[in-house]
Amino acid sequence: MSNPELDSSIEAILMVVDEPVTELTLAQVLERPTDEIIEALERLSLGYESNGFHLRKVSGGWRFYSRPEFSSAVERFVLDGQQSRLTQAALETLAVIAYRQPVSRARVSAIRGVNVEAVMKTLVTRGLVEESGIEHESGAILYKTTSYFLERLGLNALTDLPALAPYLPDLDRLDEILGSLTD
Amino acid sequence: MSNPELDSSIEAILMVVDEPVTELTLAQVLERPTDEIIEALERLSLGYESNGFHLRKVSGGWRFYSRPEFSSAVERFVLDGQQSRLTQAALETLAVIAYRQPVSRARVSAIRGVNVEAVMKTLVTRGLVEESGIEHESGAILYKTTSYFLERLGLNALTDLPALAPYLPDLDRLDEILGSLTD
Amino acid sequence: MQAKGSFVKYGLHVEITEETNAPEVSGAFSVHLDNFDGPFDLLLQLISRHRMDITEVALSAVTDEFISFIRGLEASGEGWKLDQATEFLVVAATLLDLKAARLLPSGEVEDETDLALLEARDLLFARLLQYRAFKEIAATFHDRIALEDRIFARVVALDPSLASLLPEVLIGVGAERFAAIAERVLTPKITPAVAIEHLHMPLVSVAEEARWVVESLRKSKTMSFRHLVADAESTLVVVARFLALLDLYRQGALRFDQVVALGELQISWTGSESGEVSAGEEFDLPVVPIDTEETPNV
Repeated sequence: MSNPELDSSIEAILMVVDEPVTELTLAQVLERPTDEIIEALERLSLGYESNGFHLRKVSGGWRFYSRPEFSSAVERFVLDGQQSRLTQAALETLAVIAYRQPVSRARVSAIRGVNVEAVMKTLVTRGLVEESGIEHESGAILYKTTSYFLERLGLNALTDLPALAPYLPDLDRLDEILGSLTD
Repeated sequence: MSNPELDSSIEAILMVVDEPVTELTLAQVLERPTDEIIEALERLSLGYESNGFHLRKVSGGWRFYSRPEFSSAVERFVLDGQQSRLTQAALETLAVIAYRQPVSRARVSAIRGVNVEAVMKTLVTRGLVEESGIEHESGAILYKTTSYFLERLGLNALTDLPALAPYLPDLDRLDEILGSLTD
Repeated sequence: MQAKGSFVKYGLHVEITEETNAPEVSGAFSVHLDNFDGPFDLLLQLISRHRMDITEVALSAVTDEFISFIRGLEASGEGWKLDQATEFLVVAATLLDLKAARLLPSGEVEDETDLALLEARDLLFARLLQYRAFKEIAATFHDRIALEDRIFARVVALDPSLASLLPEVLIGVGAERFAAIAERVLTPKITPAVAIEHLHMPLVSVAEEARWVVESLRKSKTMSFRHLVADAESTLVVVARFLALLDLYRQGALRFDQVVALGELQISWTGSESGEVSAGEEFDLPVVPIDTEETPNV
């Protein structure tokens, strides 16, 4: 059941935001149940198919984005602050951390078969990975991915990461065992 | 005669650019005659009747704005506790300015690795940062923090800012690299 | 993707046509054994799916083939493929362990699907498979990041008319915390190396930088040199990109414009819109002795 007044109010708010807005904030400001806000946002996000922009939920918050098809036009305006590329080694290390977090550096090294010290440092300074406590038994520092990582991949939550299973053979419980054997 | 590709490119640009964009700039970037751009803008501006935003020409440039009918929702959002607090992006930008002032926007962008245009403007609007002359070589506007910033941080003078670790390089790495090449 | 290979097991000749999610086959290392002929990746897949027994693979022959593959690359002027070489070392070492474990009589397990009873060899399998799975998923990360780089968020400054409604700004942190934020943000994205840089100098490939330069110029048509090296992490990268530009200029793929001496150097792409353009290979050393990030420790 759509509510044009609510939809437009959300759109009006999204015009002035400088960071993604959560459903909860919108619910509080508009004094509506969160469910209704979610429904409205999802309905709205489907409505910009013929526009040069779209509405997306990334890392927990909603905002308007330009569509990738028109990036060449937009890039001429947004020149500074270019992102630097990640090396293959950094991407692979990041993949291991993303799927095995929280994870110690030693364990990432074991999976990748190489020393990952330098790469881990790069990932931390780039804000893609952060420390996340200490492993109980070993005392090793654990690492996890950040919300900036989600943003860079355009994901809303870690659960949106592609499933690892199709990349592994079809053996039951293999993934589980893999998780435990690399210590 | 409409041109969906052109319309969408204009929408994509206007959705993510913070400043009003002139017809001439759009014509140059999109490599189309100005007449065609004006026609597209006028056609587009009629198309958001059922949205909470609209496309308007203000002081020579085009930009998306919230519709005045929904200003009460926008005001409530802005007045909500979340908005009087600085965002993480604003805080990081302010920190760079505070410790590297007077500093140009381009340099803050280079340090933060993202475009800081909108955040800088917010900091100026909120009275925390102000212009402070022109950089001699580049002609870029320089920014510094205000006395209101000191007040809000509870400090008497800039010299009361806690010292940073001594190893942080004071120079923009890029300038350094480029400088060493052209010598 | 081509996924065909054949092997002989127990006197039967079996054609394998099952699909494989192995990465790029072209230009990759392939193996020619008595009982197997095909890409190395396929060999691994067959072993992993218990379609082929590791004890039937002559690892020394595989190693010999790999060495001649690398020699071939050297001779063709393509140089060492460091990523392939390190990967081969990791995989070959695991296969060797696997074979050793398999040849021990006690290593036999009747019920192969009972993972709770996994023996050393199966753990090694698993390790190998996991290693490959993460390599493949890293490619999807790369694609996602590349897509996100083309999507820009609406980020607008606070409207002055709305700002006047706001109460006092809340910085929200104390001076100490504020300094900590500054320190984090001002820390260079490249961590300053201690004094081992001379040992671990990451080598920059001109050919690789050339690919990046071509991609950037095709996208933007015209760029200033300053912009082209804006994300360079070291002087070496700036130099590599400059050498790449010179080589591309020699090939007639771009034009330089510099209005005044020592002024901004503008580069315009005049080459093809798509397709492979290679440059700078002659600058890259044929043998790369050390790579800081990829030191095999198997």
